[in-house]
Amino acid sequence: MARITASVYTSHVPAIGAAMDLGKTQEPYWQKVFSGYDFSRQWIKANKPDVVFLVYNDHATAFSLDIIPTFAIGTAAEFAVADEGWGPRPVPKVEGAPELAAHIAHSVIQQDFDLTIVNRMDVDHGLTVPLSLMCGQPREWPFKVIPFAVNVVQYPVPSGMRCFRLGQAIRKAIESFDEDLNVQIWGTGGMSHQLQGPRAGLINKEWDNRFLDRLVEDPEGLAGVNHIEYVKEAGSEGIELVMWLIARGAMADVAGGPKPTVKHRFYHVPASNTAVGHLILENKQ
Amino acid sequence: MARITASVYTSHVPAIGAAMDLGKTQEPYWQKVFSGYDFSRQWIKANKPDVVFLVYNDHATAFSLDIIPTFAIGTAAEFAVADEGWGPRPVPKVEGAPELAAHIAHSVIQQDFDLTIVNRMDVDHGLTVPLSLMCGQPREWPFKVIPFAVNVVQYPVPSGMRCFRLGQAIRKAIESFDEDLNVQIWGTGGMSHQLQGPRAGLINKEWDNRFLDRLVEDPEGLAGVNHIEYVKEAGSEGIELVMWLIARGAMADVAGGPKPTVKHRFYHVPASNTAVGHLILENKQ
Amino acid sequence: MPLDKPYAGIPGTTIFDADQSRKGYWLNQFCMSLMKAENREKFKADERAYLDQWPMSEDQKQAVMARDLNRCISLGGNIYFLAKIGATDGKSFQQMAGSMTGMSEDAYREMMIGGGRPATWTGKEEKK
Amino acid sequence: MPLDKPYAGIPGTTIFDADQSRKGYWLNQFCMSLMKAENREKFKADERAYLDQWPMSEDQKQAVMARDLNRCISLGGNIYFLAKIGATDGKSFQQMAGSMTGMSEDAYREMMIGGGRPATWTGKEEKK
Ligand SMILES: [Fe+3]
Ligand SMILES: [Fe+3]
Repeated sequence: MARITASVYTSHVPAIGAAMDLGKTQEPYWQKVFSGYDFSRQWIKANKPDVVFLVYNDHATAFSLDIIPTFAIGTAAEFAVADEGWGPRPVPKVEGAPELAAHIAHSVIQQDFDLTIVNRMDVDHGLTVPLSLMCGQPREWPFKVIPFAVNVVQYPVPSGMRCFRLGQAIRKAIESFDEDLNVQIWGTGGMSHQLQGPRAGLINKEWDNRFLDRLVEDPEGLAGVNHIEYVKEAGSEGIELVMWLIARGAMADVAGGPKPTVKHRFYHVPASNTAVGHLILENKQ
Repeated sequence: MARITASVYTSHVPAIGAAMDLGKTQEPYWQKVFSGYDFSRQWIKANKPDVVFLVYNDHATAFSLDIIPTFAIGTAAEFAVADEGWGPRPVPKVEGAPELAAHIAHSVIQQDFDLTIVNRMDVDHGLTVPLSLMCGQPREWPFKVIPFAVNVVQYPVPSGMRCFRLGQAIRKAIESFDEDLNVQIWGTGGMSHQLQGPRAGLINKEWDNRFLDRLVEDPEGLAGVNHIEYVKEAGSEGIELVMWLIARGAMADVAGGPKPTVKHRFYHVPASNTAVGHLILENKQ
Repeated sequence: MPLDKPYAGIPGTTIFDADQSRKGYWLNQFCMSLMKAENREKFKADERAYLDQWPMSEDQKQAVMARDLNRCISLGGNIYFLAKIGATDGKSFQQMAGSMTGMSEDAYREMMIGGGRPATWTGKEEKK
Repeated sequence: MPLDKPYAGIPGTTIFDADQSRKGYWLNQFCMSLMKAENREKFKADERAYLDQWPMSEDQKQAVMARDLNRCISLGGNIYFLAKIGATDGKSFQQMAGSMTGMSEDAYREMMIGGGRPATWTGKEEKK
């Protein structure tokens, strides 16, 4: 039986990827960001998953305005690293997990989530920056990845509650796969940031930290927060945080199991325009 | 207020389009098919909608295996007629209704249906054959069309119940649009047919007619029929019939209003490989 | 994999699910390419050369060249995709569907006019 | 239209919804084209000529050439799309975001290091 052993949450700021790719990680500005991931890199070596179900949003990369899927699952064998306008990041291509991905798609559609299945998709910083943060700069990524892209670009984006319920459905799907796999689910994007208009640069430490608290203790309550609060309190791009609720919904306690263990928590301002938040939750074995 | 005045159900057999495009409608074989639409062409002239919300499936035309949306709504201003391998059908291009379509997308996503929004999409026989059947061969189509494509190509396709509930959500969406529009919703595809394998040519008149009965009288019960029964009883491509439940779910009685009036019902075997079914239901004014 | 496949037992019928889709990916994508007139011309001019541009299996290429649609389906093809081959050949859907049944074109057409194949068909009738 | 737009009242913020998307369709699709190196070269070689290949409004073209991102957004642009222009220019997201605030690049950077713009910001502070 496949099982979800842990969930990881992290911002996916493109400048973090650029700092790694350009060798700036030792600069004091960036050192403060990366220090929050020292533990995580040790932890993931010791707890290496077979597959990561990686929830992120495409930033107008694979999906233009021609087609905007609310939820898209990547079922291909591999995914190329996208050229977002400055050439592709110099990181390994992403190896998929086609059988597990197809199984999850099958199961989740039968649970009334109307997924779009994608077999060709370049992946952008939303997916590769979390990999870089957690794994450093390996020659190939140490596990397979199922990319799961959520529309947070054009409104309406899915509600927090829809995301949370989707996480529950994904959990059921993964746990009904009969291969013995260690699966992690990652929720990425956020925390507070606004990239547009005169209000650009908004950061809300109190709100972000309250979000982290509630994500651990009261995820279902947190899932009830509406879009307007995200935009008001966490900035227009802070809405990316709804994706964390997908990962959280897939944890054991939501299905009546024990509370997860908080293995790590980190918060720092800024990375470029953004507050960086990071959390690792383990399911009890 | 926009309102749904009627729903139309019809098969969308490509050979029917070809018969019209090649001037074969007076041949005895085809005359039997088209006779079932004489009433309908008069009816739609007398009851001309402003917009038709047209539920159909793409037949590996706009969507390859690269991307397979469960539900896709066309929000563009126009849609070109696809070349399905024999050149585009000689019929007018399809004019969209972008504002209403975007409104429906917005509302239906907020009702927890995970639509894919599409702004560029060629439309195939699944959409144009119903237009031809209902409108003949005009120089331009007499109303705007919102294409709504349902995945019935790769399993799992959405369940009958999911489709029925989606119809209810679409009704709410349309009725909350504040322009005074006469909207029809059409469900297309089916009836029994199988296009593949040694079992090709399957037709099940009894099952089809029972489907028509139940669609009128007991749509919610009918929505509970599972995929396996469609495939067994109505052939592998008979599964297209789940799309009729979207249109049916949008009728007034499902939301507590009066039963619709059956204005027309027609059933004939064959058109090419397929049983042709057709139904017009009017909401009471 | 533990997916429910209750449809696996229906005679003479292949359900196009994720497993079939993965198997037939390039076969079906090749079919999609025939939606462009210039590709149809290239394919008709030299089928083998055109097919060799696609990462399809040799079996898949042979099945396409033989127009063996049953074999194409068993190798992951889906009829809505395969129909593009028929369109390129100028065949109707009825000719294509009939070709999979082992019946002559006329016999298949007559069967359809007579009301089609009964839903009680089990695939064993022919062998009687 | 009667859509709920509760987000319309947030100062200095434009939500990219279907109405904005329709307005900015070609502007944003132009931005997507800059994901290909050869298009970036063409754009850099002659911005006007490259923009004239797109059915954008004259206002949209002017706003792009002026790198006036606020104006681009008011004309339907979305920041994730517009970022492709910045990438083509070799600008960071911080430089792009800062350019919309009326602050100098250094002042914006310092604001971020100091903890960012407070969520209580109303847009009226500057006018004091
Ligand atoms: Fe992001
Ligand atoms: Fe069809």
